[in-house]
Amino acid sequence: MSPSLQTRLRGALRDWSLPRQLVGADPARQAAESAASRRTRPRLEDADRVGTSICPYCAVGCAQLIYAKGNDVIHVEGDPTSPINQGTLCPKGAATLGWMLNPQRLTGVKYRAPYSDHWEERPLEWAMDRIAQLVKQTRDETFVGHLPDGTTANHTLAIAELGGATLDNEENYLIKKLCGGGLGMVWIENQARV
Amino acid sequence: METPYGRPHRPAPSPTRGEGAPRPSPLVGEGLGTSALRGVRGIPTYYGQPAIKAGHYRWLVVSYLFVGGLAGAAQLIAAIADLLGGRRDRAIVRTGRYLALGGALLSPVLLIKDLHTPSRWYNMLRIFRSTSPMSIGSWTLAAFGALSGLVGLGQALEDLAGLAVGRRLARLSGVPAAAAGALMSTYTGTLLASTSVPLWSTADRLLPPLFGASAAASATAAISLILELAGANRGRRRLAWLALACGGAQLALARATEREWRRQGVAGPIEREPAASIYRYGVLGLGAAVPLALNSVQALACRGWRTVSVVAAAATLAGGYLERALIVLAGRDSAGRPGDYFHLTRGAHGPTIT
Amino acid sequence: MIEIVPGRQYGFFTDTTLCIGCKACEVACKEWNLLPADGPGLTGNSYDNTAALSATSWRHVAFIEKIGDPSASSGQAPSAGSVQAGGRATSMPPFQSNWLMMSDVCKHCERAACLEACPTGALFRTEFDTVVVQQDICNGCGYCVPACPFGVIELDLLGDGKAHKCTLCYDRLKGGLEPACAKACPTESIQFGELGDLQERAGRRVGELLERGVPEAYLYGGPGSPGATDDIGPLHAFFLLIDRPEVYNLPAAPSLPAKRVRPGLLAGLATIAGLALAAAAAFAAGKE
Amino acid sequence: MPSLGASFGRGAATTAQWDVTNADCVVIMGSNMAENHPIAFRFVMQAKEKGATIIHVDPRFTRTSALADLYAPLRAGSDIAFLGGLISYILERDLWFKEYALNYTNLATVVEDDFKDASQLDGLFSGWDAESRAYRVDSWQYQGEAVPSSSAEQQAQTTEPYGEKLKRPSDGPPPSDPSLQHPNCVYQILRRHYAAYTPEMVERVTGCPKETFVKVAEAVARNSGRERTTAWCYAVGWTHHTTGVQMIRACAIIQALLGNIGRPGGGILALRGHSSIQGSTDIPTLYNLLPGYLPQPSAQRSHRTFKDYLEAEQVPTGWWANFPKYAVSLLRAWYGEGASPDNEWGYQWLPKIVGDHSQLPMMLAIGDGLIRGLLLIGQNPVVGGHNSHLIRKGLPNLDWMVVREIFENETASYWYRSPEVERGEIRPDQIKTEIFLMPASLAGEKEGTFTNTHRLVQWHDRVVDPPGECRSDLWFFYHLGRRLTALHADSDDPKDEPIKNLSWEYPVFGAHVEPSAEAVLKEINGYTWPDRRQVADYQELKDDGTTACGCWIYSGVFPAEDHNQARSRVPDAPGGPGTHLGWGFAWPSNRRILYNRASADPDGQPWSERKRYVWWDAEQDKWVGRDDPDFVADKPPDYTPDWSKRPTGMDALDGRSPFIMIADGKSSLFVPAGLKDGPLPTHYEPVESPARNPLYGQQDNPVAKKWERPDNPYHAVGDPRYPYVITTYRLTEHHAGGIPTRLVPSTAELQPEGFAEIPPELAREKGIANLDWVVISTARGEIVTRALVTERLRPLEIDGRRIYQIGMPWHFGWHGYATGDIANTLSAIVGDPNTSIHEGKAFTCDLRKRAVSSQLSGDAGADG
Repeated sequence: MSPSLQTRLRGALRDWSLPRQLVGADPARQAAESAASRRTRPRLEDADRVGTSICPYCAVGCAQLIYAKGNDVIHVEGDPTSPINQGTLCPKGAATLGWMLNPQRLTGVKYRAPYSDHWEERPLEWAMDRIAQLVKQTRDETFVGHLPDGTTANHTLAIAELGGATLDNEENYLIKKLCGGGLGMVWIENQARV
Repeated sequence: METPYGRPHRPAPSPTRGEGAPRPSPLVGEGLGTSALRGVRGIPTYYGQPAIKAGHYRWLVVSYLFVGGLAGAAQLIAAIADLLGGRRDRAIVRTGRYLALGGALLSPVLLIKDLHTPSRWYNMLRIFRSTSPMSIGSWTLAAFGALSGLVGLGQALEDLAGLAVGRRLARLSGVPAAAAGALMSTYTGTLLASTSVPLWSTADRLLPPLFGASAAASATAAISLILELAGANRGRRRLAWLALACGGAQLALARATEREWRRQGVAGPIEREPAASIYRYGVLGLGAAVPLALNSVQALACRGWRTVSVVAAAATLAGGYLERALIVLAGRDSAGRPGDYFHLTRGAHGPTIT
Repeated sequence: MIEIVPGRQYGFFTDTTLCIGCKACEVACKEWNLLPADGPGLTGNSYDNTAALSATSWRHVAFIEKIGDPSASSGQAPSAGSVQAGGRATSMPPFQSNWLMMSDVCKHCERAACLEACPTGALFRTEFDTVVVQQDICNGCGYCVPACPFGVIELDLLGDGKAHKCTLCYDRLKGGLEPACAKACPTESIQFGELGDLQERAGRRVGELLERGVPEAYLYGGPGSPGATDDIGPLHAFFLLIDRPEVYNLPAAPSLPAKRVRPGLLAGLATIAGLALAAAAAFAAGKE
Repeated sequence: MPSLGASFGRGAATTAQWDVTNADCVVIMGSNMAENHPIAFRFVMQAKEKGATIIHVDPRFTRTSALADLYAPLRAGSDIAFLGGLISYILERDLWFKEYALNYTNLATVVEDDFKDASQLDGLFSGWDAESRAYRVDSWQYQGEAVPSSSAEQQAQTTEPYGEKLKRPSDGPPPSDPSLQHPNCVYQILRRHYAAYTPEMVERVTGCPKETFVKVAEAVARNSGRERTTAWCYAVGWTHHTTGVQMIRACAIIQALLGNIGRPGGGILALRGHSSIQGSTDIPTLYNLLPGYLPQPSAQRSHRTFKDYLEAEQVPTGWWANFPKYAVSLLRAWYGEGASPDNEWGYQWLPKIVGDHSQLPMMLAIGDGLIRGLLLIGQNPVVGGHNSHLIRKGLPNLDWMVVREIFENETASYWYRSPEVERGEIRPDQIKTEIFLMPASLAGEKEGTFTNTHRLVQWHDRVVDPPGECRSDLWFFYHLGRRLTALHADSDDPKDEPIKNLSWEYPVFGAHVEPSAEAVLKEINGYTWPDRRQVADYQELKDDGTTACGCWIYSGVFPAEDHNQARSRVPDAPGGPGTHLGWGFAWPSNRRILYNRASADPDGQPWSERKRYVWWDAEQDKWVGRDDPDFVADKPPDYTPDWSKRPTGMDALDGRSPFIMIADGKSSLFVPAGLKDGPLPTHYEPVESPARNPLYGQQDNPVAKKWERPDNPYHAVGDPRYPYVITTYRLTEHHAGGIPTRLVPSTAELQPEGFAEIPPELAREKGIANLDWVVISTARGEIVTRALVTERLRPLEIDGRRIYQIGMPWHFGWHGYATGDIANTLSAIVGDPNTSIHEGKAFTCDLRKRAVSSQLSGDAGADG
């Protein structure tokens, strides 16, 4: 007799309701209760830490609690103490877990070479170096110190940055500081207008 | 933790452009107004969506209803013939008992095959619920199986070793086996009737008798068929009388059931083709009328003809199977008709509002 | 925060007049219970692309558009302007009206047809008086499916082949947490609590709505109300509706299948007895 | 939001979302609040439960309409006719809040004699220069006085510098006529300008039945005044028009006239669509702004030197007089040691703009090859941008493109999956672009702050590490900056000075070498220089280089070394003040309702017990209440400036001036400066309209930003080829470009496919059945989608003609479980003159049933 079958049968015997029923347990309730039912607990109790977070979708700013075990998020739900959402979430906010754990998420850098018809996986550090070179090269080639009328411009019109309304304020700050204050880019925009 | 995201996303693939699957169009053609509020017999439905679920029962269950019922009735007939019949009826008794044993062995196979987690078949005997025909049936089948085993064992001892003890064992266990058999041949009607499916639930007091009668008819037919084929039917006329009784009851009950369906306004599924023709020609004609005619000839003529019996028996068996199939499959159709269900559940004076 | 104590009755009161049809309940349910998507695709039935409760959709928001004939929504005559505006209403009866939305869910019946039909005891009544399928027991016989008068429970034929439906978040209740859908619901259309309190609150709400000009408001599944007929109710998940039950795909007066067991069996056995006598006669007569 | 800025002084929501609960009437217009901000809509429902009247004005009957008491249908883009009608109704029936409006708005102020309004010039204002297609704003000024714009943001926006004027604001209060008799006082101008906006005209222009319009007007008026307040909520249903700014302006006029600004249950709640869209305007990734609404230096204005810049942008009176402190502190924060008085604090290192560098022209510049490198950070222009076909045809001209996303999006994959590729218009082997698709991380995997729609800055923790090589954008730009600084370290080219001098030292932590967001937030808050003590508030900022501050309005978010107010999570208990000052940080100074000085009457006492909020406490000699007073804490209500001293800054505002960011402290019903398309909202038809403008000869916004060219054609008025009005929108079930929700099964299945909503009457005319495949086309492109035939859309009688509107969600694309053609293939690149926001809410199109046999012409194709 295979061990799996043994364990199954042992389980079946432990969960056998008839004897309990015969000694008077309610066949709709206790007599029918299974081992799993006796065991079950909410998985939030497995979390080893809970972080405070803000819903990443719209601008209402619902507070969320992120439950994690090890480095895995195990659930995301509304923060009941928030005066904005008081624990509730909309369908998007309620899907935050599905977004974070989505198997289709990008987890590595994809690179498409000029005239290529496919993506290639490339190391993150390589991509960072390459992007820095491209930024410098394009800036060097297109930087305008003064306009024809002599006005100082100190800008480049050849590099653009687009996006930011979904980013943290700190991220936007570094973007504006580096691209505007450091590189002289003027094409800096985000979803605020769309 | 198992996340659903590893599992396939599985909406019905939306049709590729241009091949939009035809779907009820709630608005266009119906003019202004709220389609969702439109319905049959003045009762609205929700976009014609089913209000209840049909369940998955198909051929395995149909076959079980037929085989289980037949086996049960066969055991019963065997027992009666054993107790009341004479020496000439031993063949009927033997055939009935082996048929019952065969059915008792085949039934659980059909049922377990129909489970969607068959490895857990044993949970059918985990508990007893008097509210569940499925539970009643499981225990009945278990008992019937065990007893039929004893009966069969006894019969075998008698047949093969000519031991008298076998005969006693068979007769002793034959009586409770027959009782279980009686339940076997009828509870399946209740199994269907104790659901929310309009076609089944409206005939709650008719399906069990109908199934019982047609089980008895099928059993009688099966016995006589076997005997005829074995060329040893010395009980032809008695079986013919029995067949007449069962067939008559079956026909009457079938008509009564049909009337009830019409009265309650849920007969739609058996009024549309091909169900209607199968019912009229297959179930009533082939399954009941034909055997009735042939058997009454044999009964009244005070003699029988082998071919006539064979034809009558075959027709009965075919009709009996068709009857189960029709009722089970038409039930699926019935469950998909919110109009029928809402008509049925409209309440004494309709809903207490608006 | 509701205190959740074993031995007390808990349930849902879904007040459709507060529902904004956002479907947060559907998503919160799937994310908590880790259910896969099973949508039927674009149905064309208003914004309802879930269509029905299923083995892997335990909340379903129904959408019924009634903009076209304002008279149907409230008995109010359409305003002069509404006729001009393509025959649609412009002034709404108070509370959700011309576009009905309702979050359907398992009713956790007082007498549950699925539980009474279940031969294995997989379906059982918990210490919170809710009805749950125990996944370690169910063998997928599927008899609970046609038994349910509300078309709720279903076998997961694409998945594990077992019966599934709303558990009223049994695991969460065990941990003292309210069910995922009720917690997520932005507008308190889905209210979780002790059944008694909910019924009281619901009664008050109906009265209040009648005062505020919603004469159609009534409870579905409350004690003695539509949906709670034939000992099925009171439903532990009940609803405040403002149109006929059928509009929301709910039966007005469902019946309890189990009540058909005894009479059916007796009638069947009687018939058999009769036929047995006939057989007896046939054999007795046949003896020489 | 220049509209709110120009009217009240700050371009942001004036109130907190939860305050809507206190409203007696809520008007939702230009927003589908229940669908797109369901959680904010809770407060509308709570108000409704307390008896408030809920009104929804919208082209479509939506889930918001279903919960409203009143639904007013109107033709997309006709909002100003409706709102102008309300203004007229309120003025002509004398329903406005006298004591409030007379004291707190410029209603009595007298405007230049030569000013002419649209009613006099058939849709134009005085100062129109047909040559430059722009206004000279001299005639819009207060009589004999040049009025600086209410906020620097708009000054940078106005086309023309003001004409030479005799008088500056510090010379005395603007001329006014409290009797309101002067023909050119704002009151009389308003009445004149809106006289034609009668209920009958409203019905003619908008299609809204006049009975319904009057019901709305009565409800709003009835629920305003001392005892009651009305709140308005709007979203992109107003901004996405060539007249978007003026729609919001019209609402501002109504709210100011009715006394609903700065008071509990009142205000204008701008509902924004992305998690930090308010933050990305405050700390702008926008071309024309520096953090804190300081204007980006422009080559087109007198910004040659820092001195010029300050002179041009500093407003002498009101709070903006502090402008130099904020500018110098910002430069110190950016260039640290490098900034000194001798080099204008590094001012010259800031790039100067030379025109409109917003998203719309950006897409054209990409196609034209001007832009060679593109950094796309969490945005998907192929779906969210306008005239998507033009964008997809333009992208191949880039040398390189970086896309940072959670999932591969349509912009990253256009080169091998777009319909242009299907049709052979684009071939990968002809595209030179180097493309980097980089995995980003989400809140919960990175720490930082979002600023929500009501200016509330809230911190989110880093709970887990991001998966694989996913990194925060903070990480990306920090390390990109490190590399670039290194690459330029030993350059002596003057053009590299800014990057060499950029102060780029932030502590890092963890295996990923993640920069500390806390450190960045501390810099944003500001600290003293050089000893780096956190400043408690922007009042500590100086213009002598002794303070550094990344964004002055955020000062106070990190007021002490270890006090991160954005992470504070202390809500008020039930029955408490209900302003939740312990929860997060709302700029400025943790204020929840802006202009709350107006919640008290001119003498500083509450207008009513019911609406008590902030008031003057004579004992303590200061303003007290449930919120941080938006006023000088100890300036008594009866304070009047001593004009002999030519007072500047706040000294020039009297004790009855709640709008401290505006030069004269009063709300601008009439906006003399700061808006390019007029001092008053005027109904113009959308650039693409089936109807002539029934009100004026001037058809559409005369200064609307148009880029008409072969690849971006517009439809002529009433073009019979494009007879239907189309409006695009979002659904509850999806988010923006759809990438976050189309790939998540639990949301994707709820709206699994693109569709267009079509009224049954039109469907019947076209023989279209529900779920049929239909083709929608404009001169820009053609798409195929499913028909959702619904009575929620209704035909409207416009000027005696029946006009059909169809609606289409714009979330869909070819990636994910929920797919569909890209609605923005239909829209055009055309924008509002003040903000360059596109007109996606109202344009025209054609509709036909798709023959099953015909060629696929659309955009979609589902994931395998």
